[in-house]
This record gives sequence, structure tokens and C-alpha cells, in this order.
Amino acid sequence: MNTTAVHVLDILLIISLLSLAAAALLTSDARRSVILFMAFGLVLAVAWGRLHAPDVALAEAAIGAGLSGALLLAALREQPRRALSGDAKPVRERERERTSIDVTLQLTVTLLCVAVAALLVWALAEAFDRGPQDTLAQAVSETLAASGVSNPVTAILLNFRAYDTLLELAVLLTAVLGILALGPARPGYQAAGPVFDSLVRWLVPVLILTAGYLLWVGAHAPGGAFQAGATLAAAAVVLRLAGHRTAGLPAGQTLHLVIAAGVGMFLLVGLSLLVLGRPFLGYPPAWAGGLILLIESAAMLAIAATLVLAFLGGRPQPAAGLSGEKRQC
Amino acid sequence: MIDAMSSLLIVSGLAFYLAGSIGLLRLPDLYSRLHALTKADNLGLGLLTAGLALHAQDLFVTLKLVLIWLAVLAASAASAHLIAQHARRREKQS
Amino acid sequence: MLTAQWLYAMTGCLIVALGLRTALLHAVLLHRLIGVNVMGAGVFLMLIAVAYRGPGVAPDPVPHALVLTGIVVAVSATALVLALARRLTGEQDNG
Amino acid sequence: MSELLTVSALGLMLSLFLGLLRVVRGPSTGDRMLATQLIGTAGVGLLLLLSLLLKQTALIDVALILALLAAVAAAAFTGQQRETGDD
Repeated sequence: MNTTAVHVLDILLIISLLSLAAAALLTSDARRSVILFMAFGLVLAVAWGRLHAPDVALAEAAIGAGLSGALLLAALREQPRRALSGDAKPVRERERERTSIDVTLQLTVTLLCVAVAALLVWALAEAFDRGPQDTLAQAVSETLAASGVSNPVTAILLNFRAYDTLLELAVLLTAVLGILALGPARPGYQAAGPVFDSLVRWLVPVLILTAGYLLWVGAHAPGGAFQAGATLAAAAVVLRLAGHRTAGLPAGQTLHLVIAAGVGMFLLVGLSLLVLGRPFLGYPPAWAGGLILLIESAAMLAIAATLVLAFLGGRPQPAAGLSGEKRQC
Repeated sequence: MIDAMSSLLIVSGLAFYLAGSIGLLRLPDLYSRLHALTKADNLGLGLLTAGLALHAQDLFVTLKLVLIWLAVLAASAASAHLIAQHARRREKQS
Repeated sequence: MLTAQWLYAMTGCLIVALGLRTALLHAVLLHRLIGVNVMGAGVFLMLIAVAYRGPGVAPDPVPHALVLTGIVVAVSATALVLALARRLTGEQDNG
Repeated sequence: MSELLTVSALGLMLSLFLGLLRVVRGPSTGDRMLATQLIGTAGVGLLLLLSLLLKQTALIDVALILALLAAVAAAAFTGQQRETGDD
């Protein structure tokens, strides 16, 4: 690809990103802001592809362009006239509130943000001056052969820095426990009608298959538990949008098992290795591939359940006994 | 020969894309813009994927390309329907 | 240093500043939340730009792994904030 | 062939850019949703071209995910709530 054309593409991509970010942040209408943020996510996925980060692009495509927009729209839809969207008070009062954040404060904060940006630019310039620091990247490529997988990103997440990923799954678990503790889920959606239903009927199985494919392919190509989990969660969100109340989530005890599966399997494997006289999560090279796939499968389910509960916004409600709606299919 | 075919398909796909987005920008109201957009979705991407499929090394890639086209086709039909319905509902309300 | 690397990293800085400003100044919670998310995207852009090594060269995979998990954590945290806000407005309505 | 792909990628980027103008301009939210749809389709095409140009086959999978989720935004935007359903 010739360099001038690449530069033109880069500049157009960057202008798109900046103008979408600015438009999403500067509009006063909440719905407009969410839609612009979704478009920002779409362009960002293309930018990750352009910067040779396909693993990140996969996650962004599922989350940035799908899930988080649906989540924000769902939150907005539920409370259109409440504090969340700022519509709780009459327009005049809101106007007063907006101007009451006085000009000096606005100016100070804006200057502060400019200073933060300048600091970041300076730090980056320093880093670029020193040239690429490839010590970590080199360490990864040297030990990759013994990691059990050939995709370096998966090797880092599930082997070299497995502790970090374990703790990260614990963070996700904490977030989902918080969401579950805060109350019941948002109200579901009405059946979207025959056109959307016929799409859903084949889209959901294809998304589930794609999630399985991403999990499997993650060992040697871009993909893995995070991307697969996000794709699986997207399948559930589609189900929910089509009017299925539980979005395919299991009920009660099983649900709790699933959301704890990622951390649980990680600990189980780690402790078993300790018992066998190896370091915690120090896989024997011969088993590494299998163990990673085992942990990743559990992590995929846990991540998917977490993201679906994030979209629901609380404890899923059983279909029975609520305003007499019948579940379809 | 295959290269020429592929180029022709890709270029005509691009033409539909551009026609679609110019339509989206220039046409006067939502419903006619909907119409313009489905051109880009259905034909633009269809021709593009067909052109790229001629380059595909293995069957699996071809399969994925076909799936991408079908998915966008179905999604564009469904969302055009949903958006038009939504707009009509809004009009009735006001 | 590559031009593309520099361009995208600087864009990341600008996006961080834009997001931060909204996160601090906007009166409405949802806007502030979108501000935080945009700021996160800016940080991700800086990291991925730093990892980029030019055409045909494998990029540094370590920032990729960081950003990948960051995306998932960001959306979960956003959902937690929304659930908290929902509970809060619910309480206010009842009391 | 590579030149043609490059030019096409720029063309698609232009198409995406035009869609972006409509997203920012509106006027109605329906218009913005439509334009987001166009940005998505252009993004899918762009990723497919980039997968050949940058020799990154995995970008086809990214395009696939974007394509599969293309309807989610519109459904989330137009979906009517149960119980209240007062949209």
C-alpha cells in the first residue's frame, strides 16, 4: 500500500475520530450523544484494524460498536424524564443550572485539560525519542513457543500475565455482583415484530457459532476468551431486544455458577498446579495449550454472563406472573 | 482475467457505496434517504465481497465473505424497517 | 518514529483532553459517563499507537493485551455506574 | 491490483466520511441512526479491503462481527419497553 494513500487514509480516520468524539461530547441532547458515541466506536474498530491490532478490533466491534451503545440506549430509554438525561426539571431551571457552572470554573477546568494533554504529548515525545522499547515484546516472542499458544496476545493474557487476568476477572465479578445487588433488571422489550424476529432466528445461532470459533482460533490467531465472551453476550442482547425477557441466561444457582466460572476455573487450575508441585499458574509446557483452553472456555462464559447482566442492569426477572406476557419460542 | 473481473466488481461496488452516501446527504427526507442507503448496503457491499471472494485462497474465507454480505443484507432490511416504523410512530404522535 | 504512530498518539492525547473536560464539567450524569468512556478510548489509542511498528512488522503485543482487557472492564464499570444511578433515582422517587 | 484496492479503500473512507456528516447534522435521530448504519457498512467494506492491503486476514473476522451486529444499534434504538411502552 503506497505511503501517500496511507497518510490520506490516516488523516481521514483521525478527523472522523476527533469530530465524532467532539460532537458526542458537545451536544446537549443525550440520545444524540449516545448515537454519536456508537458511531465513534465503529470508526475506532476500523482504526484498530489499521494499526495492526486485530485482537483489540474484535473486542471493539462487539463491545464498542454493539454492546455499550445498546446499554446506554437502554439506560436512557428507561428514564427519559429523570435525572439521568437531565430532563427532570423544567427547561428554564436546567438552563440556570447549566450557566451556574460559572465561567471561571469552566475556564480553569478547560486549562487543566489542556495541561493534561500537553503533559501526555510531552511524555509520548520522550518515549518516541528513546525509540521503541522492545524488551517486553522480545521476551514475549522468545518464550512464545513454550506458552502453549502461538497468538502472543493470548499468551500474555493466559500465561505470562495470568495473575493480571485472574484479578481482572475478579474485578468483573465484583462489578456484576454490584449490579445484581442493586435491584431488579430494567423492563424488557416488546416483541419487535416479524421482520426482526426472522433476523434473530438465524442471527443468534450464527453469533454463538462465531463465539465458539473465536475461542478456538484464539490459540493461534486473533481471538480468545474476551472477544468470544463479548460476541456471546451480543447474541443474548439480540435475544433480549427481540422480546425475550431472560435473554437466554440460566436462572438462580446456575447463573451464579456461570458468573463465578472464570475466577473459579483459574483458581482451580492454579491450586491444582500448586498441589502438583509447580508454581501457581505455572503450566507445564506440554499441558499449557489444553489448560489455557479450559480456563478460556470458563472465562468466556463468565465474561458473557457479566456483559449480559450489565445490559440487563440488575437481577433478571422470571417471566412468570408479570403482566401475563407469554414467552415466544 | 480473474483480476479484471474482480476489479470491475470492486469498482462498481464502490460506485454504489458513493451513490448511497451522496443520496443520504442530498435527499430531502428520511424515507428517501432510507431508500438510498439500502443501495449501498445491498449492492455496494455485495459487489465488493464478490470481487474480494475471487481473491480468496480457501473456501472458508469465501464462506465468511458470503456470510458478511448476508448479515448486512438482513440487518439493513430489518433496521430500515425499524427506523421507518419508529419515524412513523413519531409523526403520528406529533 | 513513524508518522502514523505519532499522528494516532497525538489524536489519543486530544481525545483524552476532550473526554476529561466533559467528565468534569457536564451537569448531566450520562454525558459525564460518555466523557469517561471517550477518555478511555483516547488512552487506548495512545497505547495502540505506541505498540505500532509500521507496515509488515509485528506490533508489540503487550499494550494490545492491556487494551483488550481495558475495553471489557470499561463497559462493565459503565454498567455498574448506570445501575447505581438507577437505584439512586428510584430511591429519590420513593422518598 | 494493489493500487485499485488502495483507491477503493480511500473511496470507502470518503463514503464513511459523508455518512459522518449526516450523523453530525441530523436533523432527526432517525437520520442519525441511518447514517450510523452507513458508517457500519462502509466500515465492514473498509476492513475487508484493509485485510488484503495490510495482509491481516483476521480483519475479515472483525468485519464479520461488525456485520452480524449491524442491526443491534437500530433495534436498541427503536425497541419499545414492556409494561410502560410509552415511547
